[in-house]
Amino acid sequence: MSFVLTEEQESIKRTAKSFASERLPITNLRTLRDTKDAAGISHDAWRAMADLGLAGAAIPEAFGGSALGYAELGLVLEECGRTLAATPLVSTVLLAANAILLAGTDAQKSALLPPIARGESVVAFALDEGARHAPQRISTRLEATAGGYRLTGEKVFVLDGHIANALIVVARSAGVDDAPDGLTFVLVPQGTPGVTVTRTNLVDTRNAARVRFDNVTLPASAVLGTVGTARAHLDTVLDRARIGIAAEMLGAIQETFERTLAYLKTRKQFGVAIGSFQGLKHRAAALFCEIELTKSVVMDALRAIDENRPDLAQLASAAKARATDTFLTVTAEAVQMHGGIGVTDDLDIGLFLKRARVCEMTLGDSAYHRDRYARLLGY
Amino acid sequence: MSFVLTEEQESIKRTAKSFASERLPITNLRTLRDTKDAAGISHDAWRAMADLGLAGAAIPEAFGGSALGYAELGLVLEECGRTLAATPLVSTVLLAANAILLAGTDAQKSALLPPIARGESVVAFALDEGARHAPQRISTRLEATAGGYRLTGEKVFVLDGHIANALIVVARSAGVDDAPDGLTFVLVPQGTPGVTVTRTNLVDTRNAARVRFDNVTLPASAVLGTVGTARAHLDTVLDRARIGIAAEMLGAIQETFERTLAYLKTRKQFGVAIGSFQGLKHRAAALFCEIELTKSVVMDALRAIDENRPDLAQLASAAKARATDTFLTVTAEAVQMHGGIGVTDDLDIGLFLKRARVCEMTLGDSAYHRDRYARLLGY
Amino acid sequence: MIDRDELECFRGEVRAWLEENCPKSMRSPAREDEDVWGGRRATFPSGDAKSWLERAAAKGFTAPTWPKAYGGAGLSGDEARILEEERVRIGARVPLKSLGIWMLGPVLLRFGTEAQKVQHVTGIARGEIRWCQGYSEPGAGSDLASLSMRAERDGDSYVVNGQKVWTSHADKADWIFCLVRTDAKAPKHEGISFLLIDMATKGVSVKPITLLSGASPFCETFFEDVRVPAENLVGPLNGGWTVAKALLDHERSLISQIRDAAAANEESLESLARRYIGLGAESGILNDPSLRDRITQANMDLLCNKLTMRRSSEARAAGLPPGNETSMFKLYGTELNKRRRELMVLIAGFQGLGWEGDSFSREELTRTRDWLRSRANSIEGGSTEIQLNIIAKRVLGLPD
Amino acid sequence: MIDRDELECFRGEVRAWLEENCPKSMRSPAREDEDVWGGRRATFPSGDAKSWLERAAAKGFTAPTWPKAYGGAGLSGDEARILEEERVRIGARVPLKSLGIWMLGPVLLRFGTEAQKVQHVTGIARGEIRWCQGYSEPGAGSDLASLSMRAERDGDSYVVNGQKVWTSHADKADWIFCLVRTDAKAPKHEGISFLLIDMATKGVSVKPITLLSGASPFCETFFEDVRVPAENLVGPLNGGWTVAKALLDHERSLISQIRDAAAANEESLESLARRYIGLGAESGILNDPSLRDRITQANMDLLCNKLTMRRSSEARAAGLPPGNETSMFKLYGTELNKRRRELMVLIAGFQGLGWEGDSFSREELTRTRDWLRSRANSIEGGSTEIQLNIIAKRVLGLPD
Repeated sequence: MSFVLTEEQESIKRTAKSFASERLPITNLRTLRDTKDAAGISHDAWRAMADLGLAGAAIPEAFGGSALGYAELGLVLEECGRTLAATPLVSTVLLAANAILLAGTDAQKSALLPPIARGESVVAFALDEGARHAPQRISTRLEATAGGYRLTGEKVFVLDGHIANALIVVARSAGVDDAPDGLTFVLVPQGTPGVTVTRTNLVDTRNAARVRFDNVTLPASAVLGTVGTARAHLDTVLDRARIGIAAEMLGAIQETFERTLAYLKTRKQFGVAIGSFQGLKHRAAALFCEIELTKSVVMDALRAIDENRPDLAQLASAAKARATDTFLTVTAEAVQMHGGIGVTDDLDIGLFLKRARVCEMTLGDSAYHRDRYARLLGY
Repeated sequence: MSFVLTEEQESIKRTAKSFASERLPITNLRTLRDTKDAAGISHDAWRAMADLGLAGAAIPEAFGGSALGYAELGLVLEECGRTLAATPLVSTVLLAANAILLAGTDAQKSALLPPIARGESVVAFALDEGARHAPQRISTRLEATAGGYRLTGEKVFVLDGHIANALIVVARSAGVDDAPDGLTFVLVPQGTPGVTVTRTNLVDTRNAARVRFDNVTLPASAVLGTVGTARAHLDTVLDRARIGIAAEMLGAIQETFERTLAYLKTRKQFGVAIGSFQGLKHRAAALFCEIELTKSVVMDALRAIDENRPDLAQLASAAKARATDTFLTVTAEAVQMHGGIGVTDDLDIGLFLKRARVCEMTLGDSAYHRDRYARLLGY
Repeated sequence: MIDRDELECFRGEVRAWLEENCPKSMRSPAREDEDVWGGRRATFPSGDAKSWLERAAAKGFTAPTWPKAYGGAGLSGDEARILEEERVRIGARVPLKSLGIWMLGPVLLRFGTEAQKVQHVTGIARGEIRWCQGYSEPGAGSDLASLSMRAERDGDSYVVNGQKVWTSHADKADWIFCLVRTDAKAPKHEGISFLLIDMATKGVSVKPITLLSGASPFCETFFEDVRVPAENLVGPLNGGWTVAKALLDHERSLISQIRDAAAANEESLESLARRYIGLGAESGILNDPSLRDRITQANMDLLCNKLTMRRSSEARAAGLPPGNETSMFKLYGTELNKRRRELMVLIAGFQGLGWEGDSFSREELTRTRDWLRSRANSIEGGSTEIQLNIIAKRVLGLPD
Repeated sequence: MIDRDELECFRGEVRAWLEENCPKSMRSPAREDEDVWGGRRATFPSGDAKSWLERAAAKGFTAPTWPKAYGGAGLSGDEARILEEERVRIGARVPLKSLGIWMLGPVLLRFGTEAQKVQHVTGIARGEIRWCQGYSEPGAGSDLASLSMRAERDGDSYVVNGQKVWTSHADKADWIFCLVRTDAKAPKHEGISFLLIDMATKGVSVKPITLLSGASPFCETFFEDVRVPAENLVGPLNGGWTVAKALLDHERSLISQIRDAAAANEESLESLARRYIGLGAESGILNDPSLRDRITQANMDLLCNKLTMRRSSEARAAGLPPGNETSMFKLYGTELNKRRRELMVLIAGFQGLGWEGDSFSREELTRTRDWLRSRANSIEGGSTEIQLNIIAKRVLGLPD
């Protein structure tokens, strides 16, 4: 385990950086937003990214991936975070691919993973049902029928749900609403009768949807792996995604901070650069420390996935909570330090502020993860 | 209800200020501490204070008090807070006198209150039993016997317990340990057989004791008012004392801040007064706002006692929590801004830091009062 | 005691007048799009709104404490307070919202010539002319005095060139009051003048600003060889900074008042939390201890802030010299409002993240936009950093 | 790979040497009063402690990476790390605590003359001379370079007059390394020299300082016409600031290391909380949600800080250029430690408030004193404010 990037990692970072800045700059997100683009994503750019092996970074070579590992995928996420790139990395590569990889049969892996790695398939992960992240509270029902299953319920905040070729739904096949066991991953292809997908327009232009299942009929093969065994994998799937989002946030945090520093050095008031005021200097220096700490915990958490470490859950919660808090603080300070133009839509800095709020709510806010961390430590 | 001091109040404030600075300056506390004074209090000064009518400020004239009211008593507490004066104001005037006033019979009031107002009697209030304030958790038992009662249990953090002429003990006469009802105030005179008083030396030289009751035999007349009815008065007694302590803290806060401001204006580093550094300026200005807010809530809470307002409990919790947090913040900043000499015992500033910690724990810390405030508002 | 009787008698008169003149439909809170701002191009949400303004203006009740000669009602402070209490008692809307009344009028009454008072103050009180403010510039935000829009004397006029930003409602206003540089060589505070400009003058153009929260009342306003009659100068030439500061004090207290008024009508944080998060069946307390703690802290701080504002106004009423509380209220009020809006969004969870569309209620979308809008509170009208500077210097006396 | 084999071979030798030479009684953590500091008036808690120092010093293991010629063992960085790992593995105490080893030695090896190295470095490594530091003065704290203790040349000597404060253990030290002003007219950083002074010289006197937490190792040290041989100057005349800065870097990383080491042996916050507060019978979580949240935040921040220190040391090991991390670690480490100590006191409730006496356990009293002592962490060794200045300037490149 090393915090120092290898030459290969440096090269991946450079590739990701130039790809993101050329193909997915912030202007790309603005265009998608201002043209009210129906997909909310540039499919061409995503396929090009896949061609570079970046979509399959965490997928084994046997299933068409490039098997780079999470330390490497983290670098890609970081660079995408810097440009607020609209990609299905979180929904498809972090959440869905991991659910398939951990719970699916070999046949399912062979069928579903290669198209993901090629950038051809977007698969969304439908989990939450209430107003906030609560992975233990699932009431979407999966009931056995003569020929297969029937699915009923409603999911919210399904990332990329509106463009997904398929959904992996966390459904309850047994037990009461908040029972820990009795959960199943089921695959629901796009266009299945009874499925209603409604895109939700979020404040940061992140792509998400609300999905209703009205007595949806599914074949027996729709179940990923075995019925009722999803719980064994759910935490791992979520933790990998939480760490991935933390890496994305880390990139956005650094970008926000660097832009703010540049502004502090050039904006003049009272005849001097505002960065010469000690009030602002001290706040900038304090932010620097917070960011350095964030970087360390995110890097370590990514490596913990690669090394299959037993403290993965703790690190995931520590990384998600820390990245969230730092992102919120840094963007709030960035807007304030930019003054008037900081609150205009013309400047990009506000887009990061909005993204921070949405990332906060994704897969558990800081309070959720502090609570979880404490439980993991037994108090 | 007015936040503007009347002429009479201004006069009381001036009297209290000159009394505190002449008779009970901080050097007085230092002497008591450094000589390991057995009483930890200057009885002469206390009697002189009573002669000025300040000990009986909240006691009706019928029972020998000066009946000035809490708005006025608050000013006295504030000035005593500025000099960290060692007085039995909290133990005797706020806690014990109120318990007697609210729960006692007329005969008990006539017997007990006048000596308090004259500064001749120190009465302590023995409530807490565990490691933190928990007024609902009382396991000290009061059992009826043939001729009266038997008291058994142990109390901690009894303010002025080691010098008290009598103790008012909150005892359980019925019910399990944390039942809300079944509480009784009993009067235990100094020297009663079976009572063991051990002085506890606190970090801020505040006077307190640990008191054990081993099968203490008490006459029937030891009960204040009626057995089992203490709960009706306990909250009011505690809230009055909480508000009083908040007033004491307010004085200490202002003193600490004024000393720090003076230091910022005179201490030179890098060729200029350190108060000219914007980093420190902004922090000082932020403290100023916190202090102003503290002042308002403390003043209003004191008036709420005088006016018998229904939102007393809420205001007491708001005032105690706010004064505690501001006191902690201001003293921490004061020590830091004073730099090296701020952490020496030579300078008084550290004494305020210590006092803040003890006041925090007295009658509920901020988290306790935030929880209580939320419950009172029904969430 | 006689005074008090007289005041109560006045209260009776006001009550009767309101009862008679305030249309029933005007006795409910106005939505933002129902506000009446007056002006040459005034729009009214209803006929009632129009006649309510006309009646109030005729009585001078749009600007109660201003002299009757300039369209006011000539009321004393106590009388004006009673009028306000009675208005609030029946839930009557303010007949006219106006920067002219809140900010420019008091300053013109103090610094303006007789001709300016007659021309402008009366128009303001009647709601005939709508004003906007031209202070900030792209290069002059916190350091307002470094402004560079210049006005050069040419015969009976000044010729104005430059740009202003954050001119609220400039696209709807009739006139603008501006700070302009009239002496480029003087020290920066001493070369500034206060000038009134008719927006209809040739060379004035306006461009709206989109904020994080979406469309906004703010604009950029450009001036290209705009000719302004010399009599539109308020106060002495190059003496505009004194006028400007007097006006800024009004602005600061205004911003915190508006926030408080807005907050007063809103659902409490705990009520929102009960809806979105819920109470524990057994514990009876909110199912998120961390958020509960933050909500309580915000509630307590709001209480302390309110009490402090009351304390300050009681002190002023008692004739005590005013401190520099406006800076504190601006600073603390806006920071509190930011925290509060953030908590409202947090409480709503996923439903607090909506930008548009049917997945979110109108109320939820408004809440999210209000949160974003609140981010500007600690910047506009003198940033939090500027207020901290002011407190450190003027209140605490810390050295420069 | 050969390197690695060689290192493992070295590990074996070290392991054997430790096994043979480190007395059994020295293989448990030392209480503070059992520390061995050496010096002319050295005291030892036991005979074992004395022989452990003698054996380690004879082998050069008191200062493993220093050249053998000056009392070190001449080890490479990797070898020294292995020695440290093996020492920690068997729980052996550090044979000698020494400001000379941690701070002065490295600086003398870099800036000292051959004669100085022979005389002083060797004495340090052997634990024969105990050093203290004379940097701060009453008027020169954060602004260290404004120091005024002066040294004037007189023949072969300097005559020193002035006062130092915060001279730890000055009452027990044999020598002191001082910053003195040797040119009063030069710009403040350019008139400072680095001087070694024997505390036994006539005119040196010492007065201990009592802290908030009680007695302390700190002293005030006074110099009245103290004659110091000119050869005790380290580095060039008036070039002491460069030497001083090199030494300050050592001090900063030292302070955070000491804190971390102290924290590592301590009971965890949650364990303390379980004892004093307890877990809910049904919920299984701590009975104080607010404190639980703060404890968790502190635990997470501690984790992040540890990972950051590891990241920094890995980067250095990989040969990456060092950043200015010492400032960050000093700042963050001390702030974390303050929070941690405060939480420990808070958790203990009333039992965290004791100063002395039987109502409190020894452990409780220590905890309270440690909390008070920690208040100085963010002031000593360059205050938090100074570290923020350094980061803003050197790391972020913000203008002066």
